[in-house]
Amino acid sequence: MARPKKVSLTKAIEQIKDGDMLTFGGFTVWRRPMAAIYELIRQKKRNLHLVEVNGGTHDDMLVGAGCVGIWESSWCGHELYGKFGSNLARKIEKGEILYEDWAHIHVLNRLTAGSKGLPFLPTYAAMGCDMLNPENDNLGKAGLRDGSNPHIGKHKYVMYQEPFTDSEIILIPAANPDWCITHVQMVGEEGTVRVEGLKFSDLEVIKASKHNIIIAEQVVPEEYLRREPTRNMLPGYLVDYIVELPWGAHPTGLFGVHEPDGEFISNFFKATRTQEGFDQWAEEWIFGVKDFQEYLNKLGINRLESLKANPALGYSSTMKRGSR
Amino acid sequence: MARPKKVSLTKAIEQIKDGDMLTFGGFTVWRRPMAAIYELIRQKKRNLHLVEVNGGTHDDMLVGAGCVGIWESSWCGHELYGKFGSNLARKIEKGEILYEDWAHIHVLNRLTAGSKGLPFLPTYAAMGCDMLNPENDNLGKAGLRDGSNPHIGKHKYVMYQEPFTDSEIILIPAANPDWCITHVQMVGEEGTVRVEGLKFSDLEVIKASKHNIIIAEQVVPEEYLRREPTRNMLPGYLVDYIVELPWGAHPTGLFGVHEPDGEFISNFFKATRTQEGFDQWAEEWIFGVKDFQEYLNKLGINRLESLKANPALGYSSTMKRGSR
Amino acid sequence: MESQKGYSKPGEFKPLDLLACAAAREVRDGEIVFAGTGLPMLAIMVAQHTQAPTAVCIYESGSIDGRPIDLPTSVADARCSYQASVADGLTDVFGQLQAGKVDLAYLGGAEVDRYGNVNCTFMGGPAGKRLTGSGGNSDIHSLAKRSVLIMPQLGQKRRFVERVSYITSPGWKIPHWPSKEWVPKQQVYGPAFNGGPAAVISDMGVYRFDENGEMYLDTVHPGFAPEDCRENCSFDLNISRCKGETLTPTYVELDLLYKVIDPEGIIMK
Amino acid sequence: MESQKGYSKPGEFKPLDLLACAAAREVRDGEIVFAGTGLPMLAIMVAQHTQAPTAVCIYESGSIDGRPIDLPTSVADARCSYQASVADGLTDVFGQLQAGKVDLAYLGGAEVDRYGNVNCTFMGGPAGKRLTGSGGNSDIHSLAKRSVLIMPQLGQKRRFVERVSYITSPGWKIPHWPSKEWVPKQQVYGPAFNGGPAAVISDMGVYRFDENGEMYLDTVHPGFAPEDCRENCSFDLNISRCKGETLTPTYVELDLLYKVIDPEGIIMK
Repeated sequence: MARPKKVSLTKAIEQIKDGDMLTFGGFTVWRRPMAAIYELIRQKKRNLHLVEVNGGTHDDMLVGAGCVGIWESSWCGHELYGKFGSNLARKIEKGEILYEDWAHIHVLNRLTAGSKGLPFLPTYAAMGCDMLNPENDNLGKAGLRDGSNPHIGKHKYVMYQEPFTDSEIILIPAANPDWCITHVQMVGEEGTVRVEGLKFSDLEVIKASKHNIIIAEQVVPEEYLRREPTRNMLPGYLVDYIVELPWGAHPTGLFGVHEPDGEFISNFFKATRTQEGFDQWAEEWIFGVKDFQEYLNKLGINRLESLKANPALGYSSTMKRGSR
Repeated sequence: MARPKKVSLTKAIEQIKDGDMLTFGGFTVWRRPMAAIYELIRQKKRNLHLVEVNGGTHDDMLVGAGCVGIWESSWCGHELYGKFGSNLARKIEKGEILYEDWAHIHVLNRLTAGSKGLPFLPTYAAMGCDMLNPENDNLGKAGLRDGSNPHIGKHKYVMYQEPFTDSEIILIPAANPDWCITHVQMVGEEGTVRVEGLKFSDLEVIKASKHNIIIAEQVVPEEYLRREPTRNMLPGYLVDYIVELPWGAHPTGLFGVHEPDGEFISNFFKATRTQEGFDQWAEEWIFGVKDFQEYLNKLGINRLESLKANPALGYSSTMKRGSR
Repeated sequence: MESQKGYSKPGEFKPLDLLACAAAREVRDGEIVFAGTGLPMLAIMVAQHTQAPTAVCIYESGSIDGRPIDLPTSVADARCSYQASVADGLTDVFGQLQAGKVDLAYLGGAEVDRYGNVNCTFMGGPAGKRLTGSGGNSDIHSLAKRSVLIMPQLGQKRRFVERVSYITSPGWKIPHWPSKEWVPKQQVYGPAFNGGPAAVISDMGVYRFDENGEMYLDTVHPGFAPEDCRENCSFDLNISRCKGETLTPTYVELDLLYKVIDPEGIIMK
Repeated sequence: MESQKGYSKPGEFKPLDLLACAAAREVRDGEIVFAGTGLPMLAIMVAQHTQAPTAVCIYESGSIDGRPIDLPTSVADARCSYQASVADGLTDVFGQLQAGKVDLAYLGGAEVDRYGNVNCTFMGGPAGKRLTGSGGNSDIHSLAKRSVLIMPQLGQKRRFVERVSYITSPGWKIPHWPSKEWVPKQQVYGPAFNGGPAAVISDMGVYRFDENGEMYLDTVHPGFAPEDCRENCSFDLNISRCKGETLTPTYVELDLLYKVIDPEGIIMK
């Protein structure tokens, strides 16, 4: 195993090829690697295959920019900042993207199985629901279950009469993405990763992936993290590339560091009601800036400062949130 | 859900019935609920069915005292303090106990499946090995796979030709013990459990069990543990009984608190070479003392003090360990 | 206190207030509750402040039994984890769900049908209008002992339908794949069956499910007649079992909603 | 330094020293190594101090890449977790093992056979003398890319047998249940096949496995002839491929063993 390489964001994202299968750490609008999303769009990646426990602003952005060929997940939206992923909805409605709907446990099973070297994991979730309706096996209907794509298996799922309690149970096939990109609070010089706050499904999606890019708010001395190994999530040998990039999760939130930028996401959602709206938005916020540093500069210190978490609470105690 | 009850060790152990299926937190000679083991023996429990990720001094003690009817695990020994579990070995050799041998992953699968409400989990571990030899299905050979015992399933395991990659894989049935007893460093007044150091397979074995007894070095204010919820292992609603009992893991070790008492375990191992030897040992250390407090008193403050961990290291820096 | 028993009068509360309070009353003390973003959060918090002080709230992001001092705006909000018992992740909480540990779940949806099947994926089926997709909705409806659906209804009868156009989450009767035969949920789930939809709470009434798993009107909100509920429904709703009016929010509950739980006016604007 | 290249001479080292150093030399730099209690711990630590500074050690209790400053006496010893990268539990590390992340494993056993099958459950089969059982031995042998078995041999030919009396851990040829037909490991494990036994290191020699998965003598320890190895073996050991003597411990390695890694004399008494 080679120690992880510390590289620029541009360099890290250059490793990802058109057609690769990707997943991301985080949950809905929390701890998403947004700087990497912008860079994927800037580098005009095409035909990406997303397999996500759940999507969020990041998924919808990649879809809007035309980077995604296949979307597989349980959800895409912006929490209270936008009702659903408009870009994804539009492309699904127009038949411009391939997709598979799953329940949360299904995708979690896919990636957990992948993380453990297993071909499948069982679950009882969502039996009798339409994501398991054979008519909704969209990749199958598109003729993609013929073995030509290593990321698309023979079966969306298999119903199994298990021999122990004679119950019917669903077997969900493993997924092993080519890449997982995860934003975290801290990474050590040798790659030990620490996540503060909820871990969501990071452990599973990272371990399932063949290559990992960790984008950290801060690179810290390895020894510091190793004083408390029970608080760390991953050893360095599971990490390929380390990128140090403060605020790299904006506009999503980062526990203990900053809130999601609700206004920013809300404006994004409003813009995405049409493709033209998204294109204009992308022109301003992605293509109109040279890199993530210029993006931060455009946001300005005062906007970012207003999102900062109160260290005693883990979230902002000053941000205005409601009508009162 | 009722909040966990704080009770005496005697009261907690009285809830366990003859014939119940039991498992324990910890690993080999670390963080085992030894005070509970002594009390189980003192209360003369009979025909217990142990299902253990791995055994250790505690398993061998229960077996020696005649408490165990069925032993299912991957291992029984005392690490460097004793080559194997002599009581268990003797009873197996004499045919005085029923047992099933498993690999580590097998038993881990059994309890992980149980913890997730699944009937089985798959693995590739130990294919072609003798614990999977149909001739070594000891519970089956004893006629116990007839459905009369709710803890003994129809099949020890099932070989399955899975439909995704056409590999042969082993399906291991779930186990849901009646009780899990776990020793931990801290529990909150409302039952939030914190384990310092390695968690081993505690999370899985505890969640798989219908009832849980948590024995804690210290009961602490709930609010203290809730300041850092990412460091906690379990919410209180999974706990039935809380017992506060410092040193309750002796002679096994407790991370950050005390070392295993190697000399004590080694003497136990030597005593167990014969049943008479064990009986004498038990007379002195279990039946010869009224309760765990009297046991600690018999050990004496200086012996216990010598095992104490250095807080900077998590283990003793003064204990003599080797020949130099 | 005397004031705790005081129910507010029509005009003293908004439809949203009644929705939140009616939902809150579904919780029994000591229950393990799985809640989603928005109104469900308010409902479990009201319940914890009133009849269910030891109820525990789990969020699907992984936080368990948080004691937020500020209202969270998503299930992964740092506010959910404040003074939580455990803050881990999805494998933990969905595992507990599947193991039957969850007594009650609060969820939303875009469409519900006679049998409590829920749609939050496509209005009008896969050729129709795309929504968010399942999220945890399907898992939670599949595996919780009781689930409560919170949905707007007034003037939106297309949300209460004979048969949802896409089953995101299972109700009491569902198709058995691959045969498509409609059978009771218990038949499909077998030994994994834990329960199903217990109530649908709208801005017009509280609905429950009968012995056949069919929805009926249980109580009607003040200001509406049972017939109004039926008219705001696309199927032939059973209103014969309606036992009267839904209890209005108490003054204590209103105080909790506006002054204690959501003083910032995030949802209770 | 010149002294680092200096190999000790017979009489300057004990059999245990050679065993530890020969084992240590199996590690390649950067490898992920799964080690058990005792000699395997010494071996991986010697390797990390010499040719494999970036090798990572995993213990089955859950500690990953610890940097112990005092020799652990069990895989769950608090010393294993000192300055570790991660200290979690069995689900983590056995999951990584099954996912093919482990390059090399060090294990012990009571009995080994021609094909590298290992027994640590029963000497003489289920009617014989009971030992500890598998522990992680079976999982690790099943799923690591290479495994190295460390075993005493001199005067104990019953430990090197034609066929172990109980297969705790799989070698290169194993039975296919339920048919009992003996087939190559790869055939049983299919797509999950990662590798198998790479070497057996005893107090007499270093053994490896040929194209047919059969054990042969690779190097003989100084002081023994290849024929001695064969005589301390219950089966007809192939000694025709022996390429010479096992390299003795270097002075640097001896220094490491006695002064740096085990100065307390726990194993290196």
